[in-house]
Amino acid sequence: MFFELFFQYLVAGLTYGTIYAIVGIGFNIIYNTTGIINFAQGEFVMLGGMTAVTLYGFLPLPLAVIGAVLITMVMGGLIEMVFIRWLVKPTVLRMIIITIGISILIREGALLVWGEGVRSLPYFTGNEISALSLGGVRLSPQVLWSIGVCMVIVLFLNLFFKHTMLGREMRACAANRDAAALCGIPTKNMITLSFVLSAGIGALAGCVVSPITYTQYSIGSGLAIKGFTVAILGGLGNSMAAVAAGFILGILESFSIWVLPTAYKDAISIAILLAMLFIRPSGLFGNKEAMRLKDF
Amino acid sequence: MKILRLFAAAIIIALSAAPVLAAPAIKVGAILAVTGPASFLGAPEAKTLEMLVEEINAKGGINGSKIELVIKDSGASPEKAISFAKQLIEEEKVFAIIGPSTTGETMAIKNIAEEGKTLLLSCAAAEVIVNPVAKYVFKTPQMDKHAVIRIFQQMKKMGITKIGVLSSNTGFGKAGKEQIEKLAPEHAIQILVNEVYDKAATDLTAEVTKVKAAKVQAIVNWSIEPAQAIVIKNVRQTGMTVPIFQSHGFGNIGYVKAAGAAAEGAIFPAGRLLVAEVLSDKNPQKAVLLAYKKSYEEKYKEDVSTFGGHAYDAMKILEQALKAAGAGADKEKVRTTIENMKGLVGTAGIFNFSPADHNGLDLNAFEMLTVKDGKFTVLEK
Amino acid sequence: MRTSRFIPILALLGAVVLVQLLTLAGGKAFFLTQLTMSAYYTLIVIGLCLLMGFAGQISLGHAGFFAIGGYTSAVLTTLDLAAYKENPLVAMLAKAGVLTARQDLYGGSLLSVHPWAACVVAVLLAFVIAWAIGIPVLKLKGHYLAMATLGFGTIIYSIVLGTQRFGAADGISSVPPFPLLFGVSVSGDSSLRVLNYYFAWLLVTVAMVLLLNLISSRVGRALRSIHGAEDAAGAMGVDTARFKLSTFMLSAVLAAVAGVFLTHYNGGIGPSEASIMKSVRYVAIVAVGGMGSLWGTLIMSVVLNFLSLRGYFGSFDDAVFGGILIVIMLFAPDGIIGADLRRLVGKIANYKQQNSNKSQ
Amino acid sequence: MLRIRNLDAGYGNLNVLRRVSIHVKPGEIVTIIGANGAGKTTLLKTITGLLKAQAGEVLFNGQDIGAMPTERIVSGGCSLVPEGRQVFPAMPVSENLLLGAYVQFKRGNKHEVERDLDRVYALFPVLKQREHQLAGTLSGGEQQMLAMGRALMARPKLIMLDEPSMGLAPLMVKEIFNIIVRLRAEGNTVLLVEQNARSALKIANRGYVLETGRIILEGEAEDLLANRDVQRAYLGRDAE
Repeated sequence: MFFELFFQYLVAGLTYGTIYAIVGIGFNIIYNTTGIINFAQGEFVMLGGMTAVTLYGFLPLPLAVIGAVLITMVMGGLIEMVFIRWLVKPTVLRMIIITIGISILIREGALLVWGEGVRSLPYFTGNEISALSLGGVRLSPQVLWSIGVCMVIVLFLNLFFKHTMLGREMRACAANRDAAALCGIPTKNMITLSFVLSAGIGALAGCVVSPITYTQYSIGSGLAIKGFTVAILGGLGNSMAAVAAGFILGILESFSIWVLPTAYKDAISIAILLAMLFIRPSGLFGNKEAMRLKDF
Repeated sequence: MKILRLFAAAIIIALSAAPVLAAPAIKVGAILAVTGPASFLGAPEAKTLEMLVEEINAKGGINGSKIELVIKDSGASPEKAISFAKQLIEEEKVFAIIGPSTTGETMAIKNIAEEGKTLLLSCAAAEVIVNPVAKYVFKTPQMDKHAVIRIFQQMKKMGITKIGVLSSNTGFGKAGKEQIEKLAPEHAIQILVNEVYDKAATDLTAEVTKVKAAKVQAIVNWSIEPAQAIVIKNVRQTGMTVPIFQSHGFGNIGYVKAAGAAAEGAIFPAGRLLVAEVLSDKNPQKAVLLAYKKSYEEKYKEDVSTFGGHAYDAMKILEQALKAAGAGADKEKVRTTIENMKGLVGTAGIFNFSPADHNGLDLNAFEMLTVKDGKFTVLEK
Repeated sequence: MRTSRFIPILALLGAVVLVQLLTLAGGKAFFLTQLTMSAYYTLIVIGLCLLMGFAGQISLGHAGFFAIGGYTSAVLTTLDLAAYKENPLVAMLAKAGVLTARQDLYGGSLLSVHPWAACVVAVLLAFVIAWAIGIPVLKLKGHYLAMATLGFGTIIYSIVLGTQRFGAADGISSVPPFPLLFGVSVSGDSSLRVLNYYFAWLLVTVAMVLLLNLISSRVGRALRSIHGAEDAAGAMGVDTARFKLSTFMLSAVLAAVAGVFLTHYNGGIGPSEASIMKSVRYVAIVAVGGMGSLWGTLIMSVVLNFLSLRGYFGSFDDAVFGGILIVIMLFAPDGIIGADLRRLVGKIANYKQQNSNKSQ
Repeated sequence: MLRIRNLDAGYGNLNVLRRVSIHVKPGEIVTIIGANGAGKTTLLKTITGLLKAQAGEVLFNGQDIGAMPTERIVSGGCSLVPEGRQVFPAMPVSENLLLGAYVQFKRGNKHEVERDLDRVYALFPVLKQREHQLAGTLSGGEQQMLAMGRALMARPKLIMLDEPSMGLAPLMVKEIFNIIVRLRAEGNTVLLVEQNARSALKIANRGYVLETGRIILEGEAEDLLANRDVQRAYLGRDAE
């Protein structure tokens, strides 16, 4: 019984972890190319989920998901072009405030468009009660889907950034924007692209986790705080580390429930974040070397 | 000096621009959480009120006076509710206030309504609103304790004595949890696990695992957020087959849709609005329920929810009292009329008010429902 | 120099009196309710303005300090210690006047902490927490600072929401009035509305005098240098860490004071006062008033809070503040009131500099 | 090839350059010497569009590039090797060079990139040895070579170097200057900004002296070397 419970909590932790991790990755992509923490990242997740549910009304599921991801990518690009592209050397403070404003506007806009109702996509495979049983430990197939999608995203990003010219250009832009411009790389387009990419990843996350968590106009900010925590825990800018940190945070939260009342679950995870910021701002997996050789 | 004069002129113009009352209409204020964390309450409430007032005015109003509805969106913030309550009472001089949607807001303005001698018909559930009784404060939703008692009675029938309780960290969850804790001993129910989760929780497997480990015979979940659909899914996914009891907050078909197959067999107490069609024709509520359901769903193209029903009842009570008290009746007279109102058929049940009971509903207001094939249905006894 | 600083203060007092007289003449005395509430929110916002505009430190958790003040006072003054009357400590406190017996609305008698004592405890608590949090937090910069303060706010919010003693989601209601002098008290009682209005604005005026003196002092110049270039300020021998910390603590205390009095004025407090959206609102107001422009912030705070509290924005309340944030930060990052003034000052400074260059 | 007239530039309200006029003809090495803070780097940043000019005009091959974004100026054939090398530290040498060829990729000269790469490796054999090493781990001199190689990958018509000798060992400085001479021999045009005035003037055709944002002196390199004022102000230090 003890081991069964242990693994059940572990599975619960993995479920939380993947959700946090995917949001965290989205933060990192934009942070890397622009040095901006996009406080509206959670809203991309919400937009993806909501759009997919709407499209699912008249399209088969895979098309609805693809459509939602594409639409959200366009939204991400538009947001960058309208609000950010033309700013001349904005300060960090200004960028923080602008992205917070964007997040509020998207949220209120979603409330207008979709109302306050709760929606979800159907389970990709199986249904609400189906679960895979592994020696007494049970987990929903959708959890596997989200872990799988998370892994695919990480793999894709690694390939993209390490082995494609476009990926290298984005990394160059991230490492040193002036130097990238001196190579003739259109840095502004790279920044737009980073918004498009992270919007797409956010939207995909929103679709995959929607059967588990449901979507509602207001879920963005809660997810953003967790994603943010994970991004910083792992070390800003490092996607692999964000995934690892996501799992660590998810599992910690899950096991904290085993022993503690759950009312303070969020407070606990944020306290961990604060402690991290105070003691080791470079993150769990970051080190000074890595901060210098900033990489994905 | 010239600037000062301009400034003064500007302020005077601004102040006098406030709308002037033209017709002898009856002003009714409403403070509802149309947006914000409790929008699932406030939004259908606001829609219901707008619809009802339109209907009443189309029929020529009450005793010849039209109703003028002033809805204020509080976003579930008590400080705004306070500001709005003062505005409605002092400036708009409303006859009555319907709402607020949440207990916290209602408690924040209970004294203001009392001091301003203005009727307050709350759409929030907690017992503290009407206990201790405040002269001018009424509420329309059923009592949490009645819901809990109905659940415990059902458990007795099913031979359940050991339960796990989950609730969300909202006013609704808190009130239910308190009643469960209070009433369990007298019904010989033992609470083995008692957990509160965050209202914005996205997955509750860990909480559910804790319940599973305690080997309970049934689970009671008390919340109104999406989390209640998540709980029910996670319970089934972890392979537990024990009965799941939900609160009357489960009375929203959206959550049943969201929980899909997992919702099958969930048992919960609720007003009869959700099962209006399948009620026996002898049931006195059937006609009222069907009428509300039909007009709401036609007008707004969305499923009716019990929360909108609370606003419906509030407006109906006010309408009845105004009619009975006659044209030109003052607030005090209408208040007494409500206090002595008996047998008013509403969506939540049949209201029998008294000076000591400002809710007027009893255990019978609830029907035990269950989910079958994705639809609400009356639980077979 | 000194007189020029007093003129705006006198103008503020004049405006306060003028508005009261106008509302009286216009028969709109009830506007004072929202103006009083706005005054308390203004207390937080001008403190935050000092922190953001002069020390260059963002805080996305200031609603947390407001909540610390408000909730501490609410808990202590609604706590019923009547059952522990025999306890020697309780008896001693009661004798010292820290505890006071009163009746609740329904005739029950309570023995709870005197509002003055509760206020002192609340402010001290905010002071200590701001100190303890400030030391590590203010070492951080940029996003890390924003995130840390946001985290602090979230923790306070979830504690408030998760704790039975704080009324969880319902908050705390029936908080007693806060007695001032001569039978006047801070409370929502409509007969005391005018006096409450003056008291709240007196508090704001005192805070303004304090802050204006601070920014024109040596400390103030140091603060401005932090905003400009922290490293340079450090090199000039300014102890930036200490100044940042004391500004942070000062703004936290102002927020807590606002929390205490608004809670007594409203007769209660709810978790929405601790929410992140509230903190974001305060930042929005500072942004639109002009970072580092205390007067601009004060004016915008009154306007925006008043409109919001009167429900003019309807269901778009949050959206309005979000929109303001974006528009201001995109087109007028110096704020709309502060911008022109500061551009002017900048031009004069530039002109002077050029002249002195020429003379060299 | 490059002609600058009455250029004013600076940061915000701060004016750094005042009415600067210079020109560079094809096939020559032109050097700009001046003390720290004279505005040399500001000048190069303004030419490449990293800073916007406040007044004056910048003509490159007769085209006004004053309002163009950096990447278009670079595409047009005007490359800068920035001060402090600014290589991409987390990427291997080969990727740094490939990024330098971005302009070539965009022009559609994909197959020529391979040849350019070989040319750069021939010019800097040490880079070939370090091909797969992360750029951040190279020595200062190697990074300087990489930065120059990266700029060359774009096949620039004009290559501008900002303090290439800064922080390097004397032997390495010598090698870098040798390479600059070789670049001219291969038909490149070079605009060299240096604090190390003597070495720069030795290899340059012409030179300008920049002092507190103004050009105070210009002329043939040997004339400047012989100029007493220049000797006192800029060459004294290393006139051992």
